[in-house]
Amino acid sequence: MLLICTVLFPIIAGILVASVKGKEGRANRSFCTAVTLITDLLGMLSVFFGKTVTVLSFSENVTMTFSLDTIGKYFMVAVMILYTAVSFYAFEYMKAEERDPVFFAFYYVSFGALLSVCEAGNLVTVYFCFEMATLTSVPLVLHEMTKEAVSAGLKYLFYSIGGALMGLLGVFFVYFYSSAGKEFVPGGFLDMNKVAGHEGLLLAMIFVAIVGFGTKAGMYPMHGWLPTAHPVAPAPASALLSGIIAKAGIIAVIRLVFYSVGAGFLRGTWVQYAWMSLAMLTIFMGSMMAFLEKNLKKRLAYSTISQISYIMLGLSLLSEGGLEGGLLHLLSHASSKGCLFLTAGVFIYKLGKRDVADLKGVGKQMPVTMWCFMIASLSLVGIPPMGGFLSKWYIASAAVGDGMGVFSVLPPVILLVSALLTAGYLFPVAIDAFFPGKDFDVSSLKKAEPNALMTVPMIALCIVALIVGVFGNGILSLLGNVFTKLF
Amino acid sequence: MISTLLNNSEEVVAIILFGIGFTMLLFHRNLIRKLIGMNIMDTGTFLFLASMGYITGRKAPIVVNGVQEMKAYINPVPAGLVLTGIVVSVSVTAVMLSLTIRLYKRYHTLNLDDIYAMSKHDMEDR
Amino acid sequence: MMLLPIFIPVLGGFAMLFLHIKDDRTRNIYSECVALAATFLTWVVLLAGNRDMITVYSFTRGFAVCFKTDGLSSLFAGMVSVMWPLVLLYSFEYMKDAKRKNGFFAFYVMTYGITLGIAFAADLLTMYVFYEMLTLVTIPLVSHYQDHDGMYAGRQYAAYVIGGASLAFIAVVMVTLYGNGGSFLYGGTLSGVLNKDLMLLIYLFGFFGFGVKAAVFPLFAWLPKAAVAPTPVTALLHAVAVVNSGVFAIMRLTYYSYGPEYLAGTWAQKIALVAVEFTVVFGAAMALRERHFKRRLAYSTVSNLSYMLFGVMLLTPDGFLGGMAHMLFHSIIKMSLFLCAGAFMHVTGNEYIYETNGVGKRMPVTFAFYTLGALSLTGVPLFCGFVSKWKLFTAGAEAGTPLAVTGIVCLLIAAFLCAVYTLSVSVRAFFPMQGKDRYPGKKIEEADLRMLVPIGFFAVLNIVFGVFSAPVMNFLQSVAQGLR
Amino acid sequence: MMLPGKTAKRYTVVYECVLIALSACVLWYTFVTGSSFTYVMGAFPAPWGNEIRGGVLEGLIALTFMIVMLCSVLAGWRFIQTDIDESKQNLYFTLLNLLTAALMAITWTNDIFTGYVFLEILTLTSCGILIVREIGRTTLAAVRYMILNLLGSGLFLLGVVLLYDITGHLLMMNMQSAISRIALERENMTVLTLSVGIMTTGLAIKSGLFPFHFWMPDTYGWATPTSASVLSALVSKAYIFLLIKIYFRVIGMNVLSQMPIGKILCVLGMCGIVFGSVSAMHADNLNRMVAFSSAAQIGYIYMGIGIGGTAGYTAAIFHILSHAVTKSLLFLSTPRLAEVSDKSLLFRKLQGSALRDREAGAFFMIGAFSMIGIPVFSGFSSKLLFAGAAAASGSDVKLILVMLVLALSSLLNAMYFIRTLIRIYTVPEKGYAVSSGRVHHHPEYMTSSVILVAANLFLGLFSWMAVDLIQKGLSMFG
Repeated sequence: MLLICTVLFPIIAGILVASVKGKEGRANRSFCTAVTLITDLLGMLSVFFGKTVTVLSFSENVTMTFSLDTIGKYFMVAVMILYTAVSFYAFEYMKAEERDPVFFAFYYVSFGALLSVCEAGNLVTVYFCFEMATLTSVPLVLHEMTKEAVSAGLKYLFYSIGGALMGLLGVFFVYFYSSAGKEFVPGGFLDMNKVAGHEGLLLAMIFVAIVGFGTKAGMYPMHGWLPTAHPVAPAPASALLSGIIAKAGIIAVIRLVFYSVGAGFLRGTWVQYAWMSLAMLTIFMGSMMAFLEKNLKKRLAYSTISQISYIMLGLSLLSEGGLEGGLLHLLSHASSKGCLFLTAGVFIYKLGKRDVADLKGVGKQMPVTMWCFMIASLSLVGIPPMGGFLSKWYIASAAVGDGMGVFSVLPPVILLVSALLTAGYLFPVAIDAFFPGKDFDVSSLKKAEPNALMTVPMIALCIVALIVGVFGNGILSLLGNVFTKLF
Repeated sequence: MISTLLNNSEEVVAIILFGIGFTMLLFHRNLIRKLIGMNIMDTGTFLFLASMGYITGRKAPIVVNGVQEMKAYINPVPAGLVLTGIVVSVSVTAVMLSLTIRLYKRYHTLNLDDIYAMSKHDMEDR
Repeated sequence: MMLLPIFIPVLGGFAMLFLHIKDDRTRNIYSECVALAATFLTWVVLLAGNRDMITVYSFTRGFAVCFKTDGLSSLFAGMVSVMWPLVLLYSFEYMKDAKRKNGFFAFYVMTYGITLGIAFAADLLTMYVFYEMLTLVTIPLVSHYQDHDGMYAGRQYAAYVIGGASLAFIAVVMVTLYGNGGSFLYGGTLSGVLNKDLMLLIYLFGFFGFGVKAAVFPLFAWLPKAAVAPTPVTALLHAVAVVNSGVFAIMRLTYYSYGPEYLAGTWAQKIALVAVEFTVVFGAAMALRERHFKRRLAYSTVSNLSYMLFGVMLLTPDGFLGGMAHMLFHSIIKMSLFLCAGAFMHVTGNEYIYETNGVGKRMPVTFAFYTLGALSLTGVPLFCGFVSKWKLFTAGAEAGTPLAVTGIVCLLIAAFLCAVYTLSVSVRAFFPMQGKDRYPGKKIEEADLRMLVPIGFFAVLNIVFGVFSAPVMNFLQSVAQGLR
Repeated sequence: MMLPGKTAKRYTVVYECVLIALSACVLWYTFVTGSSFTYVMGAFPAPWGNEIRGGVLEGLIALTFMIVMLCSVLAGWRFIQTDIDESKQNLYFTLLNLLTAALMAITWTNDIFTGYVFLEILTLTSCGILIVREIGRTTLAAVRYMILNLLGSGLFLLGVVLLYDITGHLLMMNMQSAISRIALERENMTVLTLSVGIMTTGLAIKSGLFPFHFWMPDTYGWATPTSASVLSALVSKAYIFLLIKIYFRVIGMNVLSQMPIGKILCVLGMCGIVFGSVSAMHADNLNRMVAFSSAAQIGYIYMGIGIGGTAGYTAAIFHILSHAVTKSLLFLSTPRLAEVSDKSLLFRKLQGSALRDREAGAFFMIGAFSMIGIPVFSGFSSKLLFAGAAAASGSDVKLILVMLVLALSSLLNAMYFIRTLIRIYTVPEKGYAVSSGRVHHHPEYMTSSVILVAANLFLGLFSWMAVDLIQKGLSMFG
């Protein structure tokens, strides 16, 4: 029951937000704050006391169930952190925008949808919530209603739905070759007698599903929507998109691979290798594109592509270490990339500067923001003690650990290269911002530091990234026995 | 072969006549010629029929001085047929001629093709 | 008893042709009463559950007209009988200022009776008779706006459908001659007297013949063209009654005359499956590139009809179940979609997709309903579209033949395309691009209540069946296994 | 007789009613007694005498023919008045009665040569009722018609003579016995085949089987409605009936089955169906369209004969009946439609005519439906019968071919008839404003058309009665 409330409350509240308008038709800030906080409260409650609940059943083993296991809780926390942080930022940012009630309405609705993704208790539910998350987050993307925005929104919509349907195909076959399916079973619930003889088909379908869910995570070849959608979306929206919404794909894949099919079934098959190589390709390509990109938000979008594929890579190793690394990277990337997008938003909001080249000397104008940018990029590049380092370390070591010949050698190399590239496309920005060079007259610039509503969330996110780096092992121990059950 | 042909020469001639008539009726465009062809065709048929009907050395079935046995007479039916046929063909010819006259009055030609050509632009075309 | 629901509307409508009712009110009341009466009687018949056959009269020795109800017919009849009065309600508003209303409503009501006739037909010939009748009485409806398009569409419609019927006629005769008078019996009545290939060839004739109404690939072109008809016609006839009667006929022919065993695994089945799968994708693709609102929906109907036929041609009980379920659910969904489109056209007077930009703000309710329908059609859980599609997938996977698996993939591709071509409209309607809003400042108010009520009703059904599909599915299950 | 037209018409009507009564009696009598009777003229026995024979089938055919005739006269009366010059009207009726006599004779005769004679009379009279409407088109058409018919009857005569040559008889029964003997001894089988072939060709030409159908549209298109309906509905059918009669009573089924004629007729019939319908689609004038469609219908009948077997012949004869009632209905309703559209039969003029003259429109629609083969109308029953015959014929190729042709033809029929219906029921656009002539409500027209419709529906709904009669008759044919 609690779980359902957690999902439904923000959705209903969101609809209310659209209707309950404050002065001159703006969304009522205090009301929104209340909604955020109450949702968080509900979320925490359900993390601790949430019980499995079956909403309705389509047929004997196709039901719609909500339940929270450790992984789910982990994601839920991530979601709540990001949404909470960004919501405050948005209060300030959306001042400039018109129609912000609509924005906040969908903001909270998608919040609920994402929570439901975390709570989804079986594959069908995952699929359903996944679709919902997509649909409800589309309005965030096309919020600005410009031609680009709308077309980008549509692109996002269609990519995601296409992916979801590919996922559905896999989901369907997994169901078909299994007797259970009401809820997830760590290690998978395939019925091997049914599978016998149809391995080829099933593998193919699972691969399709992985690619499908990978769409959301911007995995090659279905990454096309990401660089289009992020730049046009308002900064808070893009922060959410790459921060957490894109991660919904990761959840889906984890649920499919580790909780329904079982890692054992895939280990050593062509599916694993194909998956890995896709992930690595994406990583490399993403960072390359980011390196070449001039527009800051676009650059960040490409970096998102590559970064999320780190997680994919981690998962694709199908080993404990890989999964751990992946989960860590999820949190660290969520926080740091969120932070980065927020900073980018600040540049636009305060200075209207979108291109990297314009950011010379910004460090002088808004040191706090710029420092956040710096720290976040450190995390992304993976410099200790930031979170990025730990996660990458886990992934790399896991890859080297299980002897898969070339496939155990490639990941570290790729990681290294892409880390260098990341450094290459993030640090210069910061450096130029702080040290514009002597021929750039600093005196002309005046302070443009944004107010607390913006800075605090950014700082908070940086701190989270830091925490991941420092207490990474602690977090993992919190997750604890999950991994042993899975492998 | 030749001998058989010669033996029943009437049939041969009849067939030939029929053929001539038929072709004329079919292929000539001039109405009058068509008519003549038709008559020739009929004649051929009648000749054929008559020659079938006649049996050498018998009398026409007209009962004089008492009926003799059937052998004495020829079967009257073919003759009857020929007569009927002639009547029919005469009447048909008459009708056709009248039609021809009408057409000629209307179109001032006897060539069917020309007549068709004209009738296309006939004002009564509804 | 069973004759009443068939003949009351037919005669009622026929009488209407001569009554020349002047004022709308009387006409509306009259036709609504007729429809309601028929519906009521239909349900009486269905619930009475009397399963024995009544023979009316016989054309020639061995060709008789007779009626009976069984599971399949109760599905079709029930479905139609619920929808008709509602859409009639809708059409009162829609046709408010059309010409020749008498003729329209007369034929509209007659169609109702004849559709019921198809549902209740107890043997192939009877069904064929009513099938032909259906064609005839719908032609005037198609070319109701007697403009050039209307005439052209009606002509093409007639040519296609009657041609198809006469192709199917072959199968009808053969089955009637060699399958105990063609009376329907689950599992087929065919006694293998003739050589099998011939019978299969003839089956294909039947399949594609009836398939014309079900808009199977090469013979689909009439359906989008027929979208020139008034929306109530397009909605009820070309999304439900007529096209489903095609599917229904194929179901009868396949499961009740030839019998799945006879066909399973034959080249006939393969050919049919290929055609159907192609249609699924093709229809969706065409819908995607169609700019005209109703024609787009029509194309999507083309694709969805082939969903049903895919289920049917799997020749397994599950497939049959899936087919029937999709027949029911798709009609519900498509009704709501078409009625929304109609409301849009009626209110704004526009009919192209790009003209829906921003209308969502003016008619939020209508387009909210539209979006629900679209989601359901795409196959999102919680909506009924998902249930039937899931069933079709399962059936396909159980059949497991290469063609079946290909079919599943085709269905998914189509589902994706479907999402694209339906949802893009909602997005346009609610989130018009800057400056692309078609109706800045124009005064466009929400559709009339008489339109909204039916739409809403279907939207509700859509969700209800999506959530509590169990009873219906159990019923259909028993039908599919030939228990009813 | 120099009666004025009106009296002549009354006279004719009475006379036909009597005929109807008589043939009904014959039908009843033979049906009840279950045996045919033969009347020997002038008490001359075979081989000299000349017989007429009454059986169920003859009775049925005669009855139908007479009913149709009566209806055409009644319904066409108005147009006769307008089309035919006052002084000629009584002549017209004279011709009509002569024609009726010829029809009857051909129906009842038991003597093949009598058949020939009345064939010629039929030809002459039909030509007469064609040209009595004095416009160039009819004269021309008449010439064509005559020439073809003369070819036909010439061939027929030749065939008769050849038969007589090898059998030495002219009475059907005796010929049959002789022929069966010949077939047994297999001597001059070629001549037999040849003569049958020639006869068939002759009658095929006269009844307008493909490829000899091109004369139809002109002939039917321009004649006065009564003549058109009589010519298309009765005269051509009479020839076919004579052919069937010869096949049964002279040649005999088992002998015929040794000849390739059946197949040829079947193929030609199919071609006729297809080409007739196709050219009907291209016609720009309503009457021409209907005329071409009757070319197709003749094709149906020959196809039935070609299929052979009792079923095939039953179908063929049934279609003779159904087409007789339907086609006359059509030909009688088209002039009414033309009347309200500037006296023109061009389609573009006809737009909306059915709305201007509802009765005629309704009748045309019924006729059209029957032609397409919509259930409950007679056309549907004959479609069923043909299909059944094909199925019974036992050869798969024939089956599929016939079925496909049936399908194709009803598709084509649908295309051009429905097109016409839609057109005549659509209000004309601006610019095509037609000075809609006054609709004369005409009791005689109504009654006769209603009778025809009733007959049509009867054949459609209770076709099994007709089928039983036909089969009984065929069995009597021996």
